[in-house]
Amino acid sequence: MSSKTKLAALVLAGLGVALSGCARLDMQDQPKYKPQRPSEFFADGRSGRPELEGTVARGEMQEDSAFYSGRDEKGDDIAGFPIAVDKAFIQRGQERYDIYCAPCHGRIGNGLGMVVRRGFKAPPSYHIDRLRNAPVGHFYDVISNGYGAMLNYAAQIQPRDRWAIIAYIRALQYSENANVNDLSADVRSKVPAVGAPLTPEQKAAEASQPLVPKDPDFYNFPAEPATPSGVPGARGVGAYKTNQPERK
Amino acid sequence: MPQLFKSSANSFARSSIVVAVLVLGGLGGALFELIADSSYATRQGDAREQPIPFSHAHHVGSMGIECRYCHTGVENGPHAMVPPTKTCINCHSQIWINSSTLEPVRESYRTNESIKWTKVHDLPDFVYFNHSIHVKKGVGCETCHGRVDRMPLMYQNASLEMRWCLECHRNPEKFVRPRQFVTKMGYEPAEPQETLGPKLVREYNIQKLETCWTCHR
Amino acid sequence: MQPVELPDKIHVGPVIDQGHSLASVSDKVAGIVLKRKVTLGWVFGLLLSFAILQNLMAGATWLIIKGVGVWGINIPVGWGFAIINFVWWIGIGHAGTLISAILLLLNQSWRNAINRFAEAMTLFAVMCAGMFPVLHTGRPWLAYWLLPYPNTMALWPQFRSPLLWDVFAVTTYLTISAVFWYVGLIPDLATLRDTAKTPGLRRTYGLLAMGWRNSARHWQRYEKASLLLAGLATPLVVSVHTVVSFDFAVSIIPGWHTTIFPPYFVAGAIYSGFAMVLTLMIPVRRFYGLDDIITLRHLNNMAKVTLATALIVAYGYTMEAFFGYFSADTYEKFMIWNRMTGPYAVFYWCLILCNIITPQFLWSKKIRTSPGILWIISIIVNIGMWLERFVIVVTSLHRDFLPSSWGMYWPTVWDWAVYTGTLGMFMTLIFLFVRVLPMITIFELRMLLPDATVKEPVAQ
Amino acid sequence: MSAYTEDDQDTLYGLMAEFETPGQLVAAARRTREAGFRKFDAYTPYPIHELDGAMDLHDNRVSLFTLIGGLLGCAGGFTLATWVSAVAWPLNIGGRPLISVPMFIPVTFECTILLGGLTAAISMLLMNGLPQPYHPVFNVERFVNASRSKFFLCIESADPKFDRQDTEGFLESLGPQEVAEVAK
Repeated sequence: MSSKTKLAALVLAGLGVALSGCARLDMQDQPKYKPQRPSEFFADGRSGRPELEGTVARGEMQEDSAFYSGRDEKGDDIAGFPIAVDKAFIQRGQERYDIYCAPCHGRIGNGLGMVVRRGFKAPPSYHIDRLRNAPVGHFYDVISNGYGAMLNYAAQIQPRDRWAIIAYIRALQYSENANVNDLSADVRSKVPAVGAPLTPEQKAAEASQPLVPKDPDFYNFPAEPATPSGVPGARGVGAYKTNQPERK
Repeated sequence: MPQLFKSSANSFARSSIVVAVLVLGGLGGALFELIADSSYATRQGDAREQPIPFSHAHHVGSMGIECRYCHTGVENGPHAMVPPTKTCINCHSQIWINSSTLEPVRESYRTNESIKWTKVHDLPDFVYFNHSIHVKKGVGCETCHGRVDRMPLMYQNASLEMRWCLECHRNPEKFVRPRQFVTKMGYEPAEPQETLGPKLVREYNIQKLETCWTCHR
Repeated sequence: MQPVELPDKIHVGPVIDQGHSLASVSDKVAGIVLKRKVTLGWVFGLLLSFAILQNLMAGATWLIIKGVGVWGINIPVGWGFAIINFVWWIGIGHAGTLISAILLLLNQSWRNAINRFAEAMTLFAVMCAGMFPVLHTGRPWLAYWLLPYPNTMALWPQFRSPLLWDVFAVTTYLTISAVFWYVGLIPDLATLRDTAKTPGLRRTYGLLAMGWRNSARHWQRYEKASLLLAGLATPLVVSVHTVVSFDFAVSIIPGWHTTIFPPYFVAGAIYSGFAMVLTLMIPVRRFYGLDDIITLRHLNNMAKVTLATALIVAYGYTMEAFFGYFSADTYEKFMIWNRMTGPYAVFYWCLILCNIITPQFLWSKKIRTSPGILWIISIIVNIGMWLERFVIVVTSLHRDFLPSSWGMYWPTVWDWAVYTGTLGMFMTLIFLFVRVLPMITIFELRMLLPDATVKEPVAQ
Repeated sequence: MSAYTEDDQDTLYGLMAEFETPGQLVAAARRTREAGFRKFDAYTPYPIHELDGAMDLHDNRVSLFTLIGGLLGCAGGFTLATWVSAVAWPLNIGGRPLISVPMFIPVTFECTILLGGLTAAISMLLMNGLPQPYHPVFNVERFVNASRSKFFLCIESADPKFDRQDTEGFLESLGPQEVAEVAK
């Protein structure tokens, strides 16, 4: 091997090393579909195909109408849960509620969630009589199909979780409307007497936790027009103006 | 015989050998490691251009929207899922509706055409990865994706090198957290990880999956 | 190291012809490089070899574009030409190290005339051999993954695999052969430097000689280093083909899983290597008029080594057949029977003819000292040794344990392209070598001369 | 014996005698050493083992370094194989032991040879001071023959016993063909 060949080989080897550093390996991108990968084959450019009308995927046959629609045979909202409710179920509901509902409805269901504070139309509090007395099927219907400004959450929350959330909403409604006498005696003894003046510490603690943050930057967002221009095709948005649409 | 070389040739010849050895051996090797392992090659920390400058820092950091609000697939599927446009519209039907920045979102919703997001965490296609099992076994979002709540534009927090994957697969107890804190950003273990980690590994029955076919199948 | 003089009954003639002096051998060998005009034959040979080398270029390019599927390999024969040619080339390389290292240790003076050439052959053959595993990876640019180095995958090679031993053995062999060769070249490069007429050549050889000035203090360390290198290279050369044989022997394939493989492979390697040295030496000796330096005694000795290794190889074949019978194992018995009578039987019997029958002619001293016949026999042996690897690889693989997995292997045009291409590469390098570097170790030749004997004058 | 002068050492590397046969050189080298010179060297077209005795050359450091290199290679190879197989990438293959010594022998052996061989070659070159393309001895016109057919002996001016006149006389007494000055 002449020294020239050696040099050429070294240069080539060096190039190879340099290239191997920046170029991705050839099998790193394979001509196959992975979730959400674009497709050149389908006109809409998606590899994930939408379900055809009337398709029932395996294991998704929704025969239990009460469970899957929240309505009985007559089409009225069901009043009782179509599923057994226990503590774990409510806790699951709490977790899901905090993920999907709390942004607007607030952690305690008062309708003052973070998104609402940023300008979204405030939903009603759960702690009004109308909702306290509404059948559970009503909540199920709202989650599944949307209501007012709220779009449906059918894709984000699975039916079982919807019921869990409803169970948790019921718990919220109960706790926000609880009477001190509902507490067991030993717990009640720790609660300050009703009507008793707050201690200075309690006052300070309350003042330091305002409902609305005092940080001036908190609301520092460009002002949006009060009248939404609407998003064409968005279900529920068009009905927003009437605020309380007739259902069905 | 006249001298072929000047006396300076001696030091030149010797130093050139030393330099050649250094350059080819040491520097070559170091350079290789540097290039193969650099953020240039792995694209670590490299914020990607997106059709809409979506800010996790805003949505997660200041609004406190939970990861799973959008990434609904993370618990039950291999893929965390970039949310459909509909999920954006949940709020942006009313907020920022006149913003030109968000026009592509409305456009997408009108026309039913996908927004072409740029994939940030792009594993090689010969790697099988499943989000759900990691979430189930208590691997926090933050462990791989970093402080997403502080990322104005999404970037790849980890190198995504195989070495990096193995770091956790070989020593899961150093990284796992209780399941309820999986999506928590800035999580601090309540007790030292040295004692909590092994406890969780036992409780969640976490195995040290190091075989090739764990990921390459 | 003085020539060992033994009775002429054993040796045919001297290791170097009468009438040479220190100056004449230097001028003769250096003259081939420095004075001799470029002949048409050499140019034609080089161009032809270079043209054949293009087969390798084309074959490798197509392989890189399309993948290893362009070769004839498939299930069940996953190892085809790549391993056949790898083993063949590595085996050819062995003669060089054997001649330069083992014969140096054994103080065989006749090695001096042929060791440089044989070492160069080793180097080029190992380079050709290395092509095959590297190309067989399918991604030659990632071949460095075979080496242990800290990487981003946190992966290391499997040290319990013979294939990794191969990587270590072959790279070590290539490195040590190159070092041994270059160390041997240094004094001769100095001779070329001092003999060359044009300043350009003198400077080039001067740089390569690193300023070697034939100092006695240098020679003392030099000889020590040469001896040590020879001492290290000797077990190395044995280990390399042993490790290559482990690629087969450590597996459980009938026909491969035998303990005789290591010695039988080493003997086969030396056998084919000596045959290749003869194949190259006889024409070179003729064209460059080196009959007085590479004498009939050299040819005779090499022919004897060839015959001896042929007998070892014949013993190996016999043992393989015996193992098949004696193991009483269905698969082993079938394998050897299939080898002799199956679809590839013709290759088996050709190999017996080439490797066992043909070399029997070498019992005759007359044939051992007739360069022409010796040359033909050496070529037949080269073909035979290639067939041996073909038979070992293909017949064992093409009949799997389950008849449902049986198949046939035939090389494709791309297999042949890469194989002939390495032949072209080998020949190109040989052609360049004989013109650019002294093909015979000049300083060791000098030691063989009567002039070299030290007769101290009586002090006055 | 008178000492060398400053001038000589500045311009003169030494004095070089040329001999016709290896026998004359060996005898000359022996007498030079017996005369008390230490900084001198013989130049021959091929290694002459008799010179080792005549010049008292017993440098075994190449062997020592090769031994060290080989042992390092041996230890390194085995350590690498063990560390990789048992620590860095422990791979359970059918319950076989992670540290399976017989399987590490080939790699250990090859590393021994590789490092030993490289050490032998490199230590030889280093101790010979190579590469050294320039050396004063090349200034002598006839020195080209050192790599062809002639034998040279050079006494360096750096030798404490060196004296321009006396040393030249001494070299002449050895019966050389020619004595030449070696310029620096």
